[in-house]
Amino acid sequence: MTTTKFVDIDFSRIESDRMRLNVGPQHPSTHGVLRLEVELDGEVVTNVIPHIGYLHRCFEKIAENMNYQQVIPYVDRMDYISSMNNELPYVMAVEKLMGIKVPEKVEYIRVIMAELNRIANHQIAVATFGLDAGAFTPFLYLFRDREYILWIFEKATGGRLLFNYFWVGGLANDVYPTFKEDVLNIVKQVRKTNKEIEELLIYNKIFIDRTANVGVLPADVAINYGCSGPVLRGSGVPFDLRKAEPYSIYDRFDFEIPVGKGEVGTVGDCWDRNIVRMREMEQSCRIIEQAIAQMPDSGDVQSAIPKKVRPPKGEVYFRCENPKGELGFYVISDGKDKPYRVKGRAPSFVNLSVLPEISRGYLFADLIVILGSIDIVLGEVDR
Amino acid sequence: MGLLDRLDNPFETGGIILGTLEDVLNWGRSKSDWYLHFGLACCAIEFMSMNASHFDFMRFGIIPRATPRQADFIMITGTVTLKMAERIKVLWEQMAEPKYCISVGSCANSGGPYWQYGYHVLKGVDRIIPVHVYVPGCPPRPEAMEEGMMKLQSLIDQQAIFRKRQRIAEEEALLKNKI
Amino acid sequence: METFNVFEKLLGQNILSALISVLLPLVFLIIYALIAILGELKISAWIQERLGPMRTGPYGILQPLAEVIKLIQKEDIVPAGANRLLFNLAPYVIFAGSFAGFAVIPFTAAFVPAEINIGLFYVFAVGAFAVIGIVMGGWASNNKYSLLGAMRSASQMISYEIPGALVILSAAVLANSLDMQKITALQDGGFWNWFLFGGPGGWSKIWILPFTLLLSLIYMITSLAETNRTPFDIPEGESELVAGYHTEYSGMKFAMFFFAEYSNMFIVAAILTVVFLGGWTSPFGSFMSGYWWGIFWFILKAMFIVFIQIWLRWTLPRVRVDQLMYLGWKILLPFALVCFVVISLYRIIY
Amino acid sequence: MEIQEIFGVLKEKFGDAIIDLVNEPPSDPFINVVPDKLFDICLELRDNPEFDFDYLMCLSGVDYPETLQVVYHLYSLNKKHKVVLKVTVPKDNPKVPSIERVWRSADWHEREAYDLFGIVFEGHHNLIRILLPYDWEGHPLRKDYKEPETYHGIRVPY
Amino acid sequence: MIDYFKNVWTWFYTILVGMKITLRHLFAKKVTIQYPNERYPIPPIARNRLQLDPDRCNGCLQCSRICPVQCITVETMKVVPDDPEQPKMFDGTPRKIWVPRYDIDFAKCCFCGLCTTVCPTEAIKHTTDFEYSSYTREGLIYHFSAMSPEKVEEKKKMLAEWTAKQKAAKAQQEKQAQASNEVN
Repeated sequence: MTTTKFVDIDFSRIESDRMRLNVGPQHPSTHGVLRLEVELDGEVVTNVIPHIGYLHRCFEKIAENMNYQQVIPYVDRMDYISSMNNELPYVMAVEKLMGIKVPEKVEYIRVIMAELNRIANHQIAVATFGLDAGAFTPFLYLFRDREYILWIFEKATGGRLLFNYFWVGGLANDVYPTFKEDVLNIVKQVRKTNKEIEELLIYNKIFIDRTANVGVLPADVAINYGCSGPVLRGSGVPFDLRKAEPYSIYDRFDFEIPVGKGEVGTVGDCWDRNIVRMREMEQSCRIIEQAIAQMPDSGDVQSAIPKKVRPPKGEVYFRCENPKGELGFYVISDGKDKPYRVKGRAPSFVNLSVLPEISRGYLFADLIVILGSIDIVLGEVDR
Repeated sequence: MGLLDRLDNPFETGGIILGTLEDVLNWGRSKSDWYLHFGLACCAIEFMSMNASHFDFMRFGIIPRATPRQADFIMITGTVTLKMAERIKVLWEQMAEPKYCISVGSCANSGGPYWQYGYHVLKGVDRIIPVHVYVPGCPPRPEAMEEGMMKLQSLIDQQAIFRKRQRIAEEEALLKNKI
Repeated sequence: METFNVFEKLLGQNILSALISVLLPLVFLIIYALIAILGELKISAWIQERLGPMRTGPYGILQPLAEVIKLIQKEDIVPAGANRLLFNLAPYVIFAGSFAGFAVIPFTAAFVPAEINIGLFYVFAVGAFAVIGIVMGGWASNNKYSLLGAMRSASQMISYEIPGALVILSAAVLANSLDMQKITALQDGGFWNWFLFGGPGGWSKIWILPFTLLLSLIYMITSLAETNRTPFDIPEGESELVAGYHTEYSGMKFAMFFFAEYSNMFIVAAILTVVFLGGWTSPFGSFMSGYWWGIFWFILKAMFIVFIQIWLRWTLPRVRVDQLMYLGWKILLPFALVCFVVISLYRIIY
Repeated sequence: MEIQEIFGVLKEKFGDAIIDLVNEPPSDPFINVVPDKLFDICLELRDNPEFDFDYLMCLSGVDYPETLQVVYHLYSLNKKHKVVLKVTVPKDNPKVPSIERVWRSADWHEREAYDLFGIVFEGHHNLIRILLPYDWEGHPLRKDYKEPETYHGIRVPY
Repeated sequence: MIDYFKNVWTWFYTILVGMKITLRHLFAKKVTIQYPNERYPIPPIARNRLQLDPDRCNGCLQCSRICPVQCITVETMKVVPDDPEQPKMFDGTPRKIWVPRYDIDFAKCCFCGLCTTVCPTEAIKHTTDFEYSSYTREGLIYHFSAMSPEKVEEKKKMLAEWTAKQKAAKAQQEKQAQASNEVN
């Protein structure tokens, strides 16, 4: 089935009233409390104005009033879908300021946890994307698998969603004895379900027609808007911080960077962004398998935790590859117990700003799909 | 309302009829609650988990509705900010009676982790709308939300429908005496 | 088998038999709708590896009843700025439209509420009633989402009437009749006599067998579109238009929309059953055939179609407005036209 | 390119507009810049093929006791080098030229800095609040900010 | 034209593939845990409701200090050395500090687990109990102190007397010292 991009039609000659539609803050598919002011010409979107801030929880102000250890629970609550990945850059920024070298085992556990959480995050992203396109069943299959990952998290850390597990210099506690087997089982399960999802949803012709050639984001626009993560890679730019500037121990693993190739449509359309997430799950599985094989059995995960977290005067910007993109923490220390300033560079915040650019000229139904393909979390957009 | 009063009198055997009718009506309302498809923050993710296969919220007869007009109860799942507060109030007013509210998680209960320095956070959703059940947790486990739901169902089961004012007054008087 | 109306035969043509003929489908509709709602909940749950309602009666079978009891008690809201008359009227118009379709549905050889010789034509005409109700409701709600949903729905239903009508036309040509009882009676004598497999006749029907199969498929797709079911549920697509044309409806009026949707599902399933699956005839010739068995076969076949509708709903994503139109006008219509021509030729030759 | 080289080239081109280079590990090295010339410097950093800074990582405001500061973290996807620019403005007249036209990602970042710090970005096409409601008073991330008693009739403090 | 028919075929075929998968799941084993009757075994490490063992708490205030949300309110009181009761801790060591008030507000708690890690005597712990939703907000404030109000009053009085005595003794001492100074 062909899809016409409605931009090609000259609307200036057709005089019609524009309709202003408020989507959100309560709307089933705004992924939280985003409000979009949409200007419609019939069903064609002529302009979108995102209004954010409905979940502004004052993270940066609170961080100035907490000591370094106490900030971690709040960092969890920024991007609540991938908390492990949030803690990592913050903890590593403080470690860089203090010059702490964490033990080998800690690094491995951190990587495994972060990658597991990346899988969980992408599962939600693909699931809600399918939901936006109207497919309800894949949503539940993915959530079923995510539940198994959460059970591992709960067994290892005590929390299902918000962990407070990575501490400055180590971990809150060691993993449980059968951790390795459980993780390997999960990897197997994830692969099995992903194959099913590909048949049921990704390569379904209706789904392809809905998402291919929709919301095309060219590479140069994506870079200029500062997009990162699957949004940038979907446009064909092979940029991944785990490869570009390997932090932690990511240089020890063999994995690929999946990019959008325009298999069913144009490079950088919604389908490409989605397939990048699907393939990243597979790459995460590979990383986890390698990390499990290399992980040392013995070792104290708390040996490097400082008695008092009090970094010297200085400032550091540390960034990691969050599932959503580049998550950076800009930490300024004035030598006291509490950080002078913590700024979170949230990937969703930056990725969302490209929405008006790529949704102009498509149908209203496409706007929902485009928004779903960007995969935002409002907790991170508003902080 | 002479007839209703007579029916409600246990000595004229009407109490049984009305009581049974009341039970049936309450049963209908408590077993078929439709919630407003609405999530705010972290708790909404656990809320989604609860709808998923492992916990299956639909076992309680609960179906998501996207529009407040058709919803019976709202779950405030997450932090309510001041910008959002007025919207929630509007949503609540749009819902059709009888309606209920469950406040899920620390943020909705009292501002949670943000109660001290959160200049833009509403410290408890009960400042703007009435709350029937408070579910603690940050975020609560899906089972905890289900437990809160069961609490709400037992609340609905005991609600008075006939001679409402009189009975509410009696209950209040009883409560006062106790205190 | 001889066809007649059992109540008219027993009581004579009077007001009482007419009343019974009207009320019986209504009772059936209500019972069916409750079962279908439960089926929708349960089948969707099983497909998703869940259990569905479990705590309302044994295995949750009383769930639809609880819902009805609840909906009766809900407050009836008319939004400010809505057109009060049209807003209140719309659900009844839709329900009346879908219920009127039951008038010509032959449940068994011995019972059809109103036996008229243009039954198929009548069902189609009455089915278009729903569009009026939806547009009324959508416009009167004074809500942008409702209006968008109503407009989408109107365009969708009107464009899908055309391939649907072509399918019915082909069937009428094949059967030489528009009377639903006659069409059913023609297919008596086993499943190989169904119009799905080319209808009654000798080996020459092999020539049209692929075309009748295709026609039934086309009708299945159009029926989904006409009842606003996934993948064509864009008028009430939850992720886009909140709840579409019934966004502002609450309580009993919403229940009317709900009932109308399920009764529409049954009507299209019934048409499909009558036209292609042999209606009340037994699939095994004279085995298990008769007036009473007729009811069983008819409802079984119709329910199977309803099951397929539910099954599809929980499998597929939703199509987009322009794709819907593309599918209707550029795929279904040419295919239906080709089938129609072939079948007409076949009728002329044989 | 190393930070020293970048500093050298920039100093040669812009002279006094580039104040100094601060390099004290473990902090990231940064270059202090005069606000007036910021736009030209950024354009140079983006368009000069030697620099090729096509990616604005982060733009953050910082409130120091006397001054307000805007920090720009730049990165080049091709050359894989980065640079940090800092602009310091007085508190009573916090005006910084907008670089929204250089990197579009600065658009929302600048609105956020305006919202939370009250730094005015001159030349921004739509400088309004982004996170807080449009009728909010004050800029909360300043150290001397006091939270309001009520907002639209709702009590704010616990 | 070929593309057209190919498109139509892929439509049809992928729909059939999807239907096959959902049909398989229709008869698959269901994963639902029927919560009030069946329960998922919660690991002991899980962070749910906090529980204080008043016997173990030595009133060091570390938990309330580390708590990011300040949801733990602790009041402490010195134990008078000549208390006739001779209070003991869980392991038999003499108790130095009374804890007349130990309140946790679960409407604020963020379940981060920091308080349990800093506690030197493992008095405060996360339990696996999560079923404590309430009809009122006050119902979420838990009072963990083992002391009855009467006992608190009694101990307060005792402490006041003791401090007064100490003060008096101190004053006397000072007086004596002054006197001795003056003598010198």
